[in-house]
Amino acid sequence: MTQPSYQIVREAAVVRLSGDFDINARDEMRAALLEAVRSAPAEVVVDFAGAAFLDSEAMGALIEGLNAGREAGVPLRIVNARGIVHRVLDVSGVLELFNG
Amino acid sequence: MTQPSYQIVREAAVVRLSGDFDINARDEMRAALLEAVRSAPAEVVVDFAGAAFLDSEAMGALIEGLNAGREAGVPLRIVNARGIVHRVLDVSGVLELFNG
Amino acid sequence: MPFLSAQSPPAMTPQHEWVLDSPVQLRSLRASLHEAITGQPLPAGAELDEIPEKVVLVATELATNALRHGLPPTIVRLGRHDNVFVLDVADHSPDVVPRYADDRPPGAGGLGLHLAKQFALDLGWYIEDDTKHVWAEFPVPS
Amino acid sequence: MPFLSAQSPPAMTPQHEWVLDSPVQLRSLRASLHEAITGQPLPAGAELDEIPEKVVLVATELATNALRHGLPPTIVRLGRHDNVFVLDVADHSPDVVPRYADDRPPGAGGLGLHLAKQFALDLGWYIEDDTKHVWAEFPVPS
Ligand SMILES: Nc1ncnc2c1ncn2[C@@H]1O[C@H](COP(=O)(O)OP(=O)(O)O)[C@@H](O)[C@H]1O
Ligand SMILES: Nc1ncnc2c1ncn2[C@@H]1O[C@H](COP(=O)(O)OP(=O)(O)O)[C@@H](O)[C@H]1O
Repeated sequence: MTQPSYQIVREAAVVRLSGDFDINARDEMRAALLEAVRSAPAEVVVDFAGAAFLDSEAMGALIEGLNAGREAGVPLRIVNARGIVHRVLDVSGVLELFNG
Repeated sequence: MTQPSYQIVREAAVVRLSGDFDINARDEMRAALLEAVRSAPAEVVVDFAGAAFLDSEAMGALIEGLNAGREAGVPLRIVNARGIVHRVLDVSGVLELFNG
Repeated sequence: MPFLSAQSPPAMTPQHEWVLDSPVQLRSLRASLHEAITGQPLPAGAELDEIPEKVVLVATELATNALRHGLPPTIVRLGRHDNVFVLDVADHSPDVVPRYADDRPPGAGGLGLHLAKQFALDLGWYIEDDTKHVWAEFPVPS
Repeated sequence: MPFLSAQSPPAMTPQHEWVLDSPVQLRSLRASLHEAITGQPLPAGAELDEIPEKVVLVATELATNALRHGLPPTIVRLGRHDNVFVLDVADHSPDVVPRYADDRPPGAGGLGLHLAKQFALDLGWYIEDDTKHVWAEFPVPS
């Protein structure tokens, strides 16, 4: 793992999330992920840099996005999950579903 | 910042880095970044998830990539920088240059 | 583990109470809960910062359940008993009980109580008259 | 701050020494330095984990400078004096001195010594015979 390596993924789509993600955000979050998947990118990067909160309902939307991606052959990756958002994704096994 | 918001960036390029980035990696790292910039994406996401070490020489390559992106009108973003890699980027002001 | 144990309530005097009728109130519940906890006389320290976040997450999970699966109003209470924070979320559907989802496919929900279980010290529920209470305990770091 | 202060060397008995002729050896220098530091009898704790990483970064910066701007061989020494780790990097170009880069545009280098300064407790250099030493000190958490 110390030898440097480089992977370039062209034509990715980035979904940049900011704010609190709970049941109120679920439908819009799902819509954003599905829109990104539908644009048929090489992969979807879900960027949580601006996300301060994430609950099980919002994770439901995330998993729906992941499922849609699997059907379309589009991998989804989670980046920049920090603090409580990272713990929630990790403890629930969702991080592994995405980046595993 | 609590109201959720969504930004979808299509046709991004992701440069995924793994390993130790020091003077030995500098040329290859610059080449990878320039290749990503040259593919004329909407933005370049530089993903440090797999990077364990970064020194000032490798940061030099990063800044050269950033400069090339500025000339080409392609923004670069850093994601998943953690631990010592995050500190080095932060303390040197480079993180701000990228994501500011 | 399909059923949460139906345990007797932890002794506590509620110090804060919030009444919710709609999920849009969850956001202000979180802000207000966070303030209530960090406003307590507590020792400083890094570990401590995780407690308010855990309480806020579990409160969101339990209140969402009460709003979705129970009848309004949903009443959220926070109290403290010795070195323990007690969170109690009440709804008015004593006939439907919380249970851990066991075999749902990913995306079909059922993560909430599992998450709450992981973030709380202890989790349980009980019925009192026409009210169902789901409660969670959290350590007050010393 | 254009010049590093030319200070007298901190008293220390070197406990480890590495000789480098080429930048490709930097990677094994890091692994071996990290092992040398974490192998020391030190109190456990989160803050502690940062010290080996800082030493490893500063050693990489100073050794890279010695290899690029000095004459080989580059000699890296690690020692300990009371509650301080002392890192000493020697090269054989006493006539060229390390100086903080002041006004280079981004991408033109000159970040190394600034970074080293930020990660070390103290940073300095001195000449002894035909050898230039650049040294850095780090706290040993107690
Ligand atoms: N307050 C409640 N009132 C009634 N049923 C509940 C309550 N909380 C949870 N449940 C039941 O427990 C199940 C699991 O809850 P949970 O793990 O939060 O997943 P979800 O709410 O996404 O289905 C729910 O589907 C529901 O049947
Ligand atoms: N060991 C050394 N021997 C001679 N000159 C040095 C040495 N270390 C640093 N310098 C001088 O100090 C300058 C600043 O060093 P540094 O901040 O590490 O940036 P860089 O090495 O990228 O130029 C160098 O450009 C060089 O002129």
